[in-house]
Amino acid sequence: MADKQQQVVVKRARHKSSVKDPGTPGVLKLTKDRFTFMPNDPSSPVKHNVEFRTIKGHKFTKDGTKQALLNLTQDQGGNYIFEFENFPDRNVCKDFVASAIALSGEAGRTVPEKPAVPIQDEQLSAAEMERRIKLLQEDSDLQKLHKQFVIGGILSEAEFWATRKKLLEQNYSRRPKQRVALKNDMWSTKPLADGQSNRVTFNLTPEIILQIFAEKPAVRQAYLNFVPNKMTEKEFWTKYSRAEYLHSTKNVIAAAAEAAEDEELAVFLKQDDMLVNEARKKIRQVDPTLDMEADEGDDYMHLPDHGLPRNDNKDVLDSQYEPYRRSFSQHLNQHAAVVLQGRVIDVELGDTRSVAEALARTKHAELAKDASDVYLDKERLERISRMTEIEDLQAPRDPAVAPLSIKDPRDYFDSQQANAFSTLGDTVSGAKQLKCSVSTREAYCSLKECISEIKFQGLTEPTINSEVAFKVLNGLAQNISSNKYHLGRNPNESVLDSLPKITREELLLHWSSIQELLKHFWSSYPITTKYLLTKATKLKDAMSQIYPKLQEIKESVQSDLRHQVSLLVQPMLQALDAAFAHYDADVQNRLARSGERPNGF
Amino acid sequence: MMNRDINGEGRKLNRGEEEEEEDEDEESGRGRDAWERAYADERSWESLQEDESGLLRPIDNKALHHAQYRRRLRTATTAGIQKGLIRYLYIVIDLSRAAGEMDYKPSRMVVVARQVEAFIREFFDQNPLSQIGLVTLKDGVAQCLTDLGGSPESHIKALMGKLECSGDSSLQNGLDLVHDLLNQIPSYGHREVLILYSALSTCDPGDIMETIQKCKGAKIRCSIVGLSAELYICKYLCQETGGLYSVALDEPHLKELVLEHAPPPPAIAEFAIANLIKMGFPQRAAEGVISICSCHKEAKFGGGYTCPRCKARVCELPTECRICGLTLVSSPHLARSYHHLFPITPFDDVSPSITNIPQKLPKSCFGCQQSLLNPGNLPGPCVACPKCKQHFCLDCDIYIHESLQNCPGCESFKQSNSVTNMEE
Amino acid sequence: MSPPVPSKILTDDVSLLMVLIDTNPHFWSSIKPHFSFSKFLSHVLAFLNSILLLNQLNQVVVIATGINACGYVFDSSSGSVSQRAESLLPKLEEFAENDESLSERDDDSGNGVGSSLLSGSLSMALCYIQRVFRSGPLHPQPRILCLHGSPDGPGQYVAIMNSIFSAQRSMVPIDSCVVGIQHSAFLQQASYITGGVYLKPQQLDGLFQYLATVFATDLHSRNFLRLPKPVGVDFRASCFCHKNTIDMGFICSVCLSIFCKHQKKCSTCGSTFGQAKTHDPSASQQR
Amino acid sequence: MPQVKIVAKNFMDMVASLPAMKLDKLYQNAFICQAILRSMPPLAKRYVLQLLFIDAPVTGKMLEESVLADGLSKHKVAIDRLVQLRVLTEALDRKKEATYRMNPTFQMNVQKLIVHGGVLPREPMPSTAGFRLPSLEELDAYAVQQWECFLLHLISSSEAEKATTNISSSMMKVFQRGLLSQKDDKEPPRLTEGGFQFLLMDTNAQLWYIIREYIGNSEERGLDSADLVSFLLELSFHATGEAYNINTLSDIQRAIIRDLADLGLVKLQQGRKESWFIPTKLATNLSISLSDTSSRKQGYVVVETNFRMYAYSSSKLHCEILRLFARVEYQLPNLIVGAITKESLYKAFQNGITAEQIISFLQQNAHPRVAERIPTVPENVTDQIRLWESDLNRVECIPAHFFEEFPSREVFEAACDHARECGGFLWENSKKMWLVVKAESFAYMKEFLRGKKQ
Repeated sequence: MADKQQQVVVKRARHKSSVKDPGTPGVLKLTKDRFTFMPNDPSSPVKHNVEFRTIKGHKFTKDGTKQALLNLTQDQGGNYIFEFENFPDRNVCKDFVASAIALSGEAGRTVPEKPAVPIQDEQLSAAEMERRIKLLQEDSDLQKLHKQFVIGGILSEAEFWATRKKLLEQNYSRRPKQRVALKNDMWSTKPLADGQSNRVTFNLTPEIILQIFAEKPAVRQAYLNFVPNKMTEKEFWTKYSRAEYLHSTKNVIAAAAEAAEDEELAVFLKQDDMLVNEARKKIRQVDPTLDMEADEGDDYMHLPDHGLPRNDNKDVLDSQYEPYRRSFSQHLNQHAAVVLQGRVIDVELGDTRSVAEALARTKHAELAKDASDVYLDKERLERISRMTEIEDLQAPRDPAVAPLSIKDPRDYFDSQQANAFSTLGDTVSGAKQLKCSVSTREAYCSLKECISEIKFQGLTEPTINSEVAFKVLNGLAQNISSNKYHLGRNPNESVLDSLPKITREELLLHWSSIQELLKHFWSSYPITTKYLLTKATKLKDAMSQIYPKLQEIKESVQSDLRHQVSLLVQPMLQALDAAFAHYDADVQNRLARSGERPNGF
Repeated sequence: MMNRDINGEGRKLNRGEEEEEEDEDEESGRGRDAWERAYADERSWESLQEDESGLLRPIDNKALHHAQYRRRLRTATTAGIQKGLIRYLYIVIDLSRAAGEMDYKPSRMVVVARQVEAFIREFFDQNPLSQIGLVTLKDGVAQCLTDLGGSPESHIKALMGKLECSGDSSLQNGLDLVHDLLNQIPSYGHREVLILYSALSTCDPGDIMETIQKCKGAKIRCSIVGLSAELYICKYLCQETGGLYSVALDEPHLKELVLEHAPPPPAIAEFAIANLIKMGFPQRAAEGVISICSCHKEAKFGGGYTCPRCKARVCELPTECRICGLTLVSSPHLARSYHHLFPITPFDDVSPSITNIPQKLPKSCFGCQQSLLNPGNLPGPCVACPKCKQHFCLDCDIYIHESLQNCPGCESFKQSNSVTNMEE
Repeated sequence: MSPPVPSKILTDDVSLLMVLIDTNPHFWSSIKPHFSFSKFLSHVLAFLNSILLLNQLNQVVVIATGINACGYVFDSSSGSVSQRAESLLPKLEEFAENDESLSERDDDSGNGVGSSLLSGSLSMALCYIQRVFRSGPLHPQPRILCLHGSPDGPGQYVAIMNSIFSAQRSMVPIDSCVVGIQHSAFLQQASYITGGVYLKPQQLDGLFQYLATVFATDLHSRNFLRLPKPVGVDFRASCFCHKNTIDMGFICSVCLSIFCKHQKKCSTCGSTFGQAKTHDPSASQQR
Repeated sequence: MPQVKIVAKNFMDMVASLPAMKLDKLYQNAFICQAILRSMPPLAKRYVLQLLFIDAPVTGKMLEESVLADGLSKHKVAIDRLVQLRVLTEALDRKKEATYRMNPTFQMNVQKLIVHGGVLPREPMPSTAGFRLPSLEELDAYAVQQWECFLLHLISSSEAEKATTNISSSMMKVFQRGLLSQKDDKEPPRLTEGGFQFLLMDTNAQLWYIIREYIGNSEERGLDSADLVSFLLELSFHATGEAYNINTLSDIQRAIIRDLADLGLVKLQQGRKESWFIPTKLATNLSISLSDTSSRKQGYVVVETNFRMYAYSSSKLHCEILRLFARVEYQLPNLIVGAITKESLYKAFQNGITAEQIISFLQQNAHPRVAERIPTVPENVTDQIRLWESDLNRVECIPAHFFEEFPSREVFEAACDHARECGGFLWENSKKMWLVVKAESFAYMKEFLRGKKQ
């Protein structure tokens, strides 16, 4: 890889201001006349683009020392220190630099040719880069290819990876881009009382908090008001939990009492009036065909409990306690409502405040929307129309299907016939060639004669004479043995293993590189842009370079294997030839067309 | 139990009265031994009936089953209709918490997987030119398990690897994902989604109605097979997009419902866009040729096919050439779909009036020579082909329409044979 | 291309042999000089007898494939004691009669050897085999043997393909022994797809030997025997427009007809390419 | 315990073992050719068919050509068998290659069979004869009953007394040789291990075992085994349910017929003037059971995962057979309910029945409803059966003596050493000073210790 001829060396390296400095990771790119350093993190300031003319010397650490460093000293004092992932990389660059400096030394004023590959790495995110590098490290074959083509300047980074999107996605950290809705299962406060001490603990996870906020606007409001200026978050939640606990012990009087002396607590214990007026609004949207009498506003909190049998404290309480009562169904319905609403906030669940605010915001937005919503009524109307007609009475909605008219199925047969015969060596005319002279009647007669003949005489004996039988048996045996030879002992035994390791390696390498090239080659057709044209050409050249190599392999192996190898190589050559042919043909009619249209597009 | 009733995670409504006895089954089921459950679960008693003399006999549900099949037949075979022969189908499998339910044995999830496997095989058998992809719904998001492809094995393997359920399922996320995926495919392909939905709810990040309209716009035919109860939103979705919605009662029924989606659906008029598709008909590589196939990197003797355009080697058809992306098929693959173009007409039941006069009736089934007479030489149930007027036994009837796809009678009489050709 | 079906593991060599005999009179009279029908019969009957001889559980069913009709002519399982193949002769005669009587109606004599109704007899054979499958877990292993001579009938293509695929699905190999002058594209595909053997004997007077050596092999033994391989079947298609073989072409997405170059309109189903179908009332009435 | 494993040794081995000239004599008879052909392994049949019309010698290579690698063993077996049977005769051609050519008589006969078919050895009775033939059902019933009561007689001679009166005890002895053993005439004979195993075989196997015994000792009854064999085979080609005139038989054959009648292979029918014999299914199956094809009859046993066993059968024999390895709990008109228990199995094992035999019996006779299940017999049951069997072989009891309360440690030590020396040492616990020695070396130890005493 590290031969002088090559134009460009691209290596991953970290640039260091000093040897101590951890350095910034990036890509070091060496061309004949200049070296450029692109940090992986585009934002970082350390970018370099220095001509070798300005470099007067380079130092480097010995192989096997702990860092693979390369230090380029500029004539005006400054120096660039690069640390490479491994020594081979470093050495490649070192050699290159050496030659480059020498070159720019004596022929300093050479016209700088621009690198073959347009640098496209800039717009790649660091993460993207990481992934690619990881992939390359994992898969040696991939790395080979990458070296050969991208760094060899036949393909651009982008092109190379374009064909491997799937690969990239696969080990892409599995964070679904979809937004997740609110959990379906509801959070019921299960106080965990430990036996002896009479302290009760609730544990709140971010999700739960989110739910609480989503379902209990009042709590959210309270949170925004109290925390942190009035009380710490912890205090807030303890209070809340306290309230919840009171609810769980269905002791309304106690609740009321507590509420009386602690107004913050009261907030939690009281009815949630935000919900109440929200409910009022909702009532309008309810499906009109619904009989509201049946269950008076079932999912609206402003009426405490409705219909649902209450097993606990049957005793009638005077109205002052009314607000402190809460039934399970209310809780449930509220939850359902929220889930169905499918309101999603894009905030990190971690910090509570932002969650609360976000929710509040969305809420306001909605309220605003509802307030000024004509759409709502419209939607409501069509809802009515859909409801009123009972579905059984509705006409079947399934749309009309496209008719099909096929003239003559015989065509389908002919699609087979022609070639079937050609393969079997005899022509379609073969079918025609046996005319039968006799009429139907005669034909039948002779047929029946035959039958009756054998009926009376019985089977001919011996059925066949020995010689014929023997000949046939022999013939069949030979036929079998012949195609047995073809198939080899067993068809799925791999030839490759029989080859010497080196040859196999080489073959496979070439094979994979050919595959790669061909992929890109064919994908660049039909050629519509200049870019594609150049790409195709580039690829073609690359392939034509491989072509002779294959020949070499064929020669290289010793005679006994040569047959097999050539067999193996043959298909590859064919593939290449096909590509070339295609290319030439394309070029031809491009020229032809270029007459009427400039540059043939 | 509570939680169940809350979010309605009850059981199929359409099994109403069975409810309680089934329930107690489950209660006591926990206390039962494995060997007992084996019977309780497969409900062996349901396959028994008491005859007049009070003896237990296995139900012969043959006639019944046959009737069902004929119903399907009538809906399915409609001659002279375009069928979506080239389908791009995404199977969306709900792996939410609900898929863990045990009402199907051993669990919904497993049963579904089993059916999907069967379906995939049948699907490719019937639509060799089509492709399938798998999507799973869990934890409120949709994941693309496998993307569109033509090889059954790969899909099945992927699915079997990924069988665990958790969280909620979001119809919307699923549809969105599939929509994006299906948008890339060419216009001539028929875009379809088959959703196997266990959950009784969908919790979506946004308004699903919009998504449904989006799918409708994209000409995606969404069908759903439910495992629990009928859901309004599913019904609505299928109605809008011209798909089928059905809810399974039990495993056999589920199988039936799923397999109904294997034959190509009639093409919707405004969806159907005729188009020419470029395809390659690769030649079989001659015996004795060794080459490294582009699918798995190893040298193969003989067999295999070479792409006519780029001469790359592929192992089986149909497939898309790895190198030049040309669709590679063989003429038999086209032939496999032909019977969808020339569907075979349903047979008519032989009306009892004729059956009363045995001498008018052939003694045995034209197809399989089985006697058409019940024990006691009474003419048994049989059907007749409207074209060739031959009589067939019920088994042959089913076989002929579900697998064979042509009528032995019509095929074995010159004149009627030509008639059929003319008609098609 | 669907690969030959995997042969299932069979425990014993008990087999059911469905034999389809081509009784196309035109064909037989056309090759009478080389090989008369009676010769053919004597070979085949001897073969059938030997099958029955090898294992008394073996079963042989013969279906005659005429040009106007097909019919069962022999079933060794019918009747208490397994009978010998000769007993099919009377039935066969009958069948020929019937076949002729039918042909009287449309007198297509002289020109060319018509095709015989292979699709019909294949379908019947498959129906019969299904019945055997239904008969329970212990059924003989079925296979189909086509003794065919007449040229393929274009009209039957779709039907025959259907039967082939059905056979493949139920893992029933279709062996074919072509006694005619030219090869049969149908049978070639049939045998290839269903994993059967396709053979065209060079020496017809050695027919029995061919049958005994190749086609007598039960499915059980096929697991470890190597039978004559068919020459690689060419699965390229040829276009509807010019009928010449192509290896790249265009397929109509509606009716799957094949064209060698791009067209505006499908000649088979008449649908115009690249635009949505105009919705016409006839379609809606279909439902 | 020693595992006597009797298998119904393939009939062909027996035929093959016949001396050459006898074989050739056999092949004179077309039916025997057919029977032998049918009994060959598939590949052998194939070769016969291939060479049927070829007189010239054919090289083994040509036959082997068509065999895949993994079939080669089968190929060898087939060829060997053919050569054993002298159907093929092997020779070396000048290229030192093995060539085969078919036994002309055999070839000729088989050709005849194919072309003309065989003529039955004797004409069935004209329907005009005096009496009505038993229907096939009756015949089967008769055959089964005969056969079962023979088996019953084996299981419990006492049980079967009344049933077996019609079997001549001399024949019984012949049939039962190797199955029953009788120490002396006072106590009733008891089943040998072979006998128990025999009972678990399927009918065809049993039939052939008996027939083999029968042929085996034919010589000492002054019968030519070849005749016997040929007659038996011939018999198997008679039509079931047809009556044949006994007078067409030679005296020897008459004798044989009578014996076979006892087993239910044929039914003797006394006409007005002359008597007839009617072959039953058993007889006509003889040639089937030759081949190794598994018997194709319906099973009746259902085994649950809880080791309970339900046998849908009213046959006493079945009940008895099940008793061999299971505890039969109750018998309903058409159902036998039992359980497979450790005890019952141990009993079976002691009788020399092996776990595998039991399992295969259960599998072979599985009720159709469970037959299609995989596995037919629940794994836990099969495993358990195997385990219990291996349990028996796990523990080995050695009569031993236990020493304790040694006067001093060194005595103990010395004793141990001595025990080791004389190879009687089994176990020691030096802390408690316990020692266990083999019984036989007890004497030495006593010796030694006494010596220590003084």
